[in-house]
Amino acid sequence: MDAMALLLAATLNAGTVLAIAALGLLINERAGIVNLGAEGMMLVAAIAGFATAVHTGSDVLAFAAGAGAGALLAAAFGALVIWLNTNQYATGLALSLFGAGFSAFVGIRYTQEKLPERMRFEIPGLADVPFIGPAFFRQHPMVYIAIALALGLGWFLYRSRAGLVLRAVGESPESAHALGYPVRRIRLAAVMAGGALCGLAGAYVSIIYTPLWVEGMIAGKGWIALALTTFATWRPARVLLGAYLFGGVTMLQFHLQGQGVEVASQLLTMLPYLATIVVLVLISRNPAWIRANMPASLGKPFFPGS
Amino acid sequence: MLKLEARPQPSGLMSWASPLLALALTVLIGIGLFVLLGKDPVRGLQLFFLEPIKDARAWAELSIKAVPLVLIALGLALCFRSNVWNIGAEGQFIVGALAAGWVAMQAGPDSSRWIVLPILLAGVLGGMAWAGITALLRDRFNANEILVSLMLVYVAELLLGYLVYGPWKDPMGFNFPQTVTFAAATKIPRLFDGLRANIGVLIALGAVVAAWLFMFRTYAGYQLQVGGLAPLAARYAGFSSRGALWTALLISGGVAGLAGALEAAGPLGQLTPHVPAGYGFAAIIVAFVGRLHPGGITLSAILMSMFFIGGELAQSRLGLPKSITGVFQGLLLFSLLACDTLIHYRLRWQRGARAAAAAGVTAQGSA
Amino acid sequence: ALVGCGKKEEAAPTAAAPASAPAATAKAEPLKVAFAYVGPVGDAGWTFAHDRARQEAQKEFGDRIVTSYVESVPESADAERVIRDMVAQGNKLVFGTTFGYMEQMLKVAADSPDVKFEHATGYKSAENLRTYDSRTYEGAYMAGVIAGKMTKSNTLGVVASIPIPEVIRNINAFTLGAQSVNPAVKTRVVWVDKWFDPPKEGEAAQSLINQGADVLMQNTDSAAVLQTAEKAGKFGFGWDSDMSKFGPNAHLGSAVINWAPYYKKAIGEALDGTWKTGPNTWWGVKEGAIDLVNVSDKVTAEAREAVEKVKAGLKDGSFAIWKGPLTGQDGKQLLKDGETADDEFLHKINWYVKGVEGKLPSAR
Amino acid sequence: MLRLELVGISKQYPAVKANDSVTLRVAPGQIHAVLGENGAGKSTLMKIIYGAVRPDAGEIRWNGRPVQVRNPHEARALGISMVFQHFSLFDTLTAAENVWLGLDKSLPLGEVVIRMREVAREYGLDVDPMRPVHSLSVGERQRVEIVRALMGRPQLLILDEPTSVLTPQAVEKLFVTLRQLAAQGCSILYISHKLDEIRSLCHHCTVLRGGKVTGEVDPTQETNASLSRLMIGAEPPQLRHVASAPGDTVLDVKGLRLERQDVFGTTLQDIALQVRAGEIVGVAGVSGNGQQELMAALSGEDRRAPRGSITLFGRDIAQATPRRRRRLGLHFVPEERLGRGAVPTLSLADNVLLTRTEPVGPGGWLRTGKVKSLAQSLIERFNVKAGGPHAAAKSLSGGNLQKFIVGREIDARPKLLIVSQPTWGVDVGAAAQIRGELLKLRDAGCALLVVSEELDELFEISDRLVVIAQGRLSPSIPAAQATIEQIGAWMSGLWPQAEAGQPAAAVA
Ligand SMILES: Nc1ncnc2c1ncn2[C@@H]1O[C@H](COP(=O)(O)OP(=O)(O)OP(=O)(O)O)[C@@H](O)[C@H]1O
Ligand SMILES: Nc1ncnc2c1ncn2[C@@H]1O[C@H](COP(=O)(O)OP(=O)(O)OP(=O)(O)O)[C@@H](O)[C@H]1O
Ligand SMILES: [Mg+2]
Ligand SMILES: [Mg+2]
Repeated sequence: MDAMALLLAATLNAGTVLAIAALGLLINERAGIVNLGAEGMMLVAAIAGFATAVHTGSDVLAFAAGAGAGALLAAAFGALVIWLNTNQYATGLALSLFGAGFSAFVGIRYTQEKLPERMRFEIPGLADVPFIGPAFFRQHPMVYIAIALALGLGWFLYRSRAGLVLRAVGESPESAHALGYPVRRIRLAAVMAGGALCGLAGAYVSIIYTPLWVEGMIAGKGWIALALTTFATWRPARVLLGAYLFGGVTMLQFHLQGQGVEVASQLLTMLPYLATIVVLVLISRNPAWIRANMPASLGKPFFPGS
Repeated sequence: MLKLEARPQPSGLMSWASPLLALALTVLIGIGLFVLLGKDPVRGLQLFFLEPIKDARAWAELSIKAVPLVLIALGLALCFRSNVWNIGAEGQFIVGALAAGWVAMQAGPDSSRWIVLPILLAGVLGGMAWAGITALLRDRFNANEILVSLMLVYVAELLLGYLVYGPWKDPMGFNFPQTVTFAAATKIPRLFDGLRANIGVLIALGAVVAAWLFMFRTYAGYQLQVGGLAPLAARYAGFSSRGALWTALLISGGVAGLAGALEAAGPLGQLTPHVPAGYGFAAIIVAFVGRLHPGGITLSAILMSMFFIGGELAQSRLGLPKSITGVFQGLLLFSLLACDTLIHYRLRWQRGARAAAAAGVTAQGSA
Repeated sequence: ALVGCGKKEEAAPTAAAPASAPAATAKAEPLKVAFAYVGPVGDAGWTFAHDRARQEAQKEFGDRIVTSYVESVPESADAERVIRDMVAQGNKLVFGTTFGYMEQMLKVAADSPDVKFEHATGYKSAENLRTYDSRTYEGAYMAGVIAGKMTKSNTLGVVASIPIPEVIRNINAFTLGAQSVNPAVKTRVVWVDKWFDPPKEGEAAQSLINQGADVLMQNTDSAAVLQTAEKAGKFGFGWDSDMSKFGPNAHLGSAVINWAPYYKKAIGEALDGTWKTGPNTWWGVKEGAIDLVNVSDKVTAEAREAVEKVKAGLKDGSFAIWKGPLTGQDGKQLLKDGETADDEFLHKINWYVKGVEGKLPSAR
Repeated sequence: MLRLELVGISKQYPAVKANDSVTLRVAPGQIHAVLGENGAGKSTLMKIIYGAVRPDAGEIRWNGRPVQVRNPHEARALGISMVFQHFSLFDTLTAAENVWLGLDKSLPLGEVVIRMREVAREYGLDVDPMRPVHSLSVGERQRVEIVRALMGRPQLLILDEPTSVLTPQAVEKLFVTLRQLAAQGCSILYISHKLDEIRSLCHHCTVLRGGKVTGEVDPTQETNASLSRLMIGAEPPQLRHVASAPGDTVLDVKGLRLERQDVFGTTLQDIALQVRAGEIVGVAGVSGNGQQELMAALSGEDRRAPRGSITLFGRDIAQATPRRRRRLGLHFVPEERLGRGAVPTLSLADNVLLTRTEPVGPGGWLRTGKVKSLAQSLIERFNVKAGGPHAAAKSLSGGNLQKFIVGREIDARPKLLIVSQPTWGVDVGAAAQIRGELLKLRDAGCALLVVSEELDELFEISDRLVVIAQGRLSPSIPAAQATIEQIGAWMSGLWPQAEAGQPAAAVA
């Protein structure tokens, strides 16, 4: 039973990175912009966060640096995509490649650094409840922040006027422009917010999840976060669910190995990727479902006629 | 105040000048980077732009890197022109190498040289099959091809791992993850004695010409591009979008697989977990920098290979980190995308109070 | 990020020293020696250990040699070009420090008869190419002795990279070491299929901890496993190099490799012309190539004593790790009572000893 | 005091001067028409007033005071509202949310709903605030737009071509609302190409040509011909409409039933229709009643029609591909020019290949010389103003591209030509030319099926008329015997043979 609780805890932890990044990408996509550069932004944010943590010893500053780095790269991406109307896919890929190279380049001197001792977190009282405690209440605050983010984003999108404007911009930038909304600035803000969240997720990887800096340490999580937004049909709560599901499959794979299940490890490692494909297929099979949820202008350029 | 202004007609001059401008910009940033790192920028540029092409051996080495890039990028260009976002060429490359490797392993010491043909064919089929999965899921279930093809890269890598760690492991290899080294007959013929360049160069050049003809001189190629540019127009004209999806993915999977076969039976000569070398991803940049045009792709593949090799040289000669290659490649693509704006817009200097008042709108241009 | 960039100047790798040797004093041209590394130097681990030894050798021979390296050379077809370029640059002795360069080095060696090649962990040699390795399992065994004493749950965990004989040997040795002091010990293994993937290593370690393991070892290259143990309040070891700073509380000791003795020997032979090919050089504690260092204060005196005894035994040859009776996981007797394994036996190892849980992925 | 006065407004776009020293004066309570052919600069001028476009020069005076309207928010704050030529609604949002987005004050959504109901009651514009826009008919959507514009109690309401999508009855209803507004003192700027409407509704009319004001008149005192002269400098050529001599049946549709493919679409039910050689059959109807679906089924873009439900010269083509249909002589001109009828970024020459296969040699080899010469001949024959065969389709003005596309299909010598909205958004001169070409084709013995939302046009060229409403098709009636009122009534689904159980609900 204890192992089960710990598996749940590890799942939450593993899912948090994906959840935060995917929520950021969801904001992007709700505004109509696909940013395939998530992986690159997360990498740069990971090194920015790590370096800040090394120099200042403050996790808060480190997260801020990660978010800032993500937002900065996203702003560069946004400038190209939103103002110069470059192809979103190509620009995102360029960002991914650049981010991977740049983070490795800047990070060289940090590969042997270590961070000051990590604090352990638990919620007093609740942490000692059998099963529930170890499973849910001994996590880094970022785990709870991710959940709060998802709920907050759901509220923002569906209950607030600003969220309505964001959805409107993603639905039809032309109409929003005609009504006088500064579409490009709203999109840039959304892209930067998305970048900041991707940055937060990247920083979480390098300062909490695996407190190290290593080249390419995001290892595809940015791409999986991208898949999650479609998986979740652009709904925040479902993003959260998807992230935990994915984190769970990842941890389960190790768990099965440790239990001596007789399947080649490579085949077990395939599970999360295969699961993503299967879920994508299941979700996309129903075009009406996608159609009713997908921001209509997703990935399309917008030329304001002013 | 600089202002972007739409041109009435796209500029023909700029569509040629933009790649050069982008390259110049990248070089400029590169020089800055060298200076910042305390390295001699002249030496640095020499390593990136002269050493990789200084003699026959250098060209031969360049071809080893450029051939897979050209082949894969051609297929991707066709996909992107058809609005099919295959970014999983790396996976198709791996499976091509797997299929080719399987055939190569069937060869014995007395096999004929002609075994090379079935090996290459197997590579093509392997790549096609892998791309076909993406096509099938897109076609039947409408699953996003970007994500499916990408996830399949990871699956292909693990499949390769599974095979070389498991069933295909060299029984005499002390359990190391590798297949037997292929029989001599399976080796892709080299073009010159003593140089690593092989017939892949000829195949790639043939593919460039074939791709150009297909894209710009055949009805089928035309149909594919209409599907990419305006799906509704393609439907109106009666061009099958499913056909375009399948054609684009199968062709691009096929050439990626071919590249994998050339790699496995060429420089590698066996299968190891290190078959994937990032060609599939680098080819995406190659395709875009080459403007999705076969001629441009050839040039950009050479340029990209120079960056790769130059990056290695900069490391061993100047002690620069290897990651500088990635920085340059990303910068090049960024600057090209930005410079391409100048094809459709021109920069205007706008003065006076109106300009200041219009600052908010300025950057938005007037498209 | 720009700040980091500006500061790079001081931090830029200084190793690839330009070939500007003090000209007048040197009588002969210095010997050029090149190293191809599989990873970035910076990490505490495999490549780091190699580079430390390179620096030591450089110090030892001074201006008689010039060393340079290329890091992160992929084990793909690219390696051949890098090694050829090393030859073209006039290097007369080339070290390839990972198994994956085997075929590439063989090809280049065949074309460059006047250059000598040294290949780590390989098994193919040629007239001008020989192989070398370290008995890392000795370090694993010593770590196992400590682990057997320190575990409370009697469950050990190993995060393993790829199932080649070396790694399997280490898992077995770790288990045997633990069982030598605590027969009840079991070992769980999780394979990550990578030499170096810290997040994945961390996840695997977490999974082992969740399943009850309280002392971890890894045969991967990063400190992530140790860090995970630290976070969970469990124990772990450093591997390949001293990793104590990554988990001051969790760290019980580091099983390190010291390549310097071999590098000095090989370069010395190349300098005085006695270099010739031969069988694999496989050095261990005895030659000073393997050690367990920086043993933690938490380790009981009794355990330390046991380790010291093993070390002394390995040094003078009085102690053998692979000695019968040795029983496999399936109960099959692998070595009869009193029988000692030879190197051939060790190279072909493809089974778990009794006490290791789960099935070996490659045993099929 | 004038409500709005524009003095010397100019706006230069890279290629054209869209407005050239335009002066415009609107009195309170005045319904002021702005008239002009395509590209005359009407929309640009309206966007300048609404703050969506910035003028290069000139002054805007609002209630006698010079103002700068920097963006639509400021315009709305002044009391200026606008209903756009192309709807600016968000499909997946509800009507109330759409209205909310057009308001500046941060009213809570609940209050917006209440106010919407009030406005709707006051002006007889009933809409359900809670329904998502995609589930609304075109007329309802326009009502949402108008309600949104009226929510701010504007002093000036700008309507850019509001009637192009409405039934005659709905147009009358709209006019009642507009007159009521004007009576309350609200000024209205009204843009339309429809001269009759302007003459019956507006008090004053400013005519634009090539960005310049060419006249200011009282429309009630003018004739269509005189307005047309002001607008294009000439009267539109008169069509020569001789009686037709229909031949054999070319297209025979019966029992065509097609489930909608799209949640926002219409299901076709029991469509029966015949088109004979040498006649033009016009299909009238409010958009969104199944025209799109019917066209897709006839053109082959949608091939789910039941076997035998569509025959061409007696041959079943219900499931044939568009290319096969073209080979049998069926050509089609879709309503969207850019993106469907033509690929925007490709050259005119390349766009020829979309439906023409003469330049395709054996083995699918393209003869580029032939492609070019075919495009050149189309440009010449149909008087297309373009930079040549290499000009990109998107560089042409709407009317010229339409001429090119219609020309491309006419030039293929079709036996049956189906045309959707032949003159949508095309100015008077080009429209007349296109209609003339269609009639010429009819006289040459081709069968034509023309779908249009402009009744005038259908009456002008059709021999027989049918009406489509809610996915059903009315029986046909000779154009000479039909009246606008009757067809207008049919457009609501009320034709004689419609089954009794069929709801008589208005569609718009
Ligand atoms: N259309 C809506 N209007 C108002 N609030 C909404 C709407 N949809 C969701 N919400 C609220 O927003 C928050 C999060 O929404 P989200 O869409 O992420 O939820 P969900 O659980 O994915 O939705 P569902 O249960 O429909 O799958 C919740 O509080 C939910 O009640
Ligand atoms: N954003 C823009 N950039 C460049 N040119 C433009 C832009 N908007 C309009 N134009 C050009 O300005 C001219 C006037 O356009 P406008 O839309 O005002 O005409 P209009 O009178 O409304 O025509 P229509 O009757 O077709 O609606 C046209 O030639 C048009 O091509
Ligand atoms: Mg919901
Ligand atoms: Mg207009």
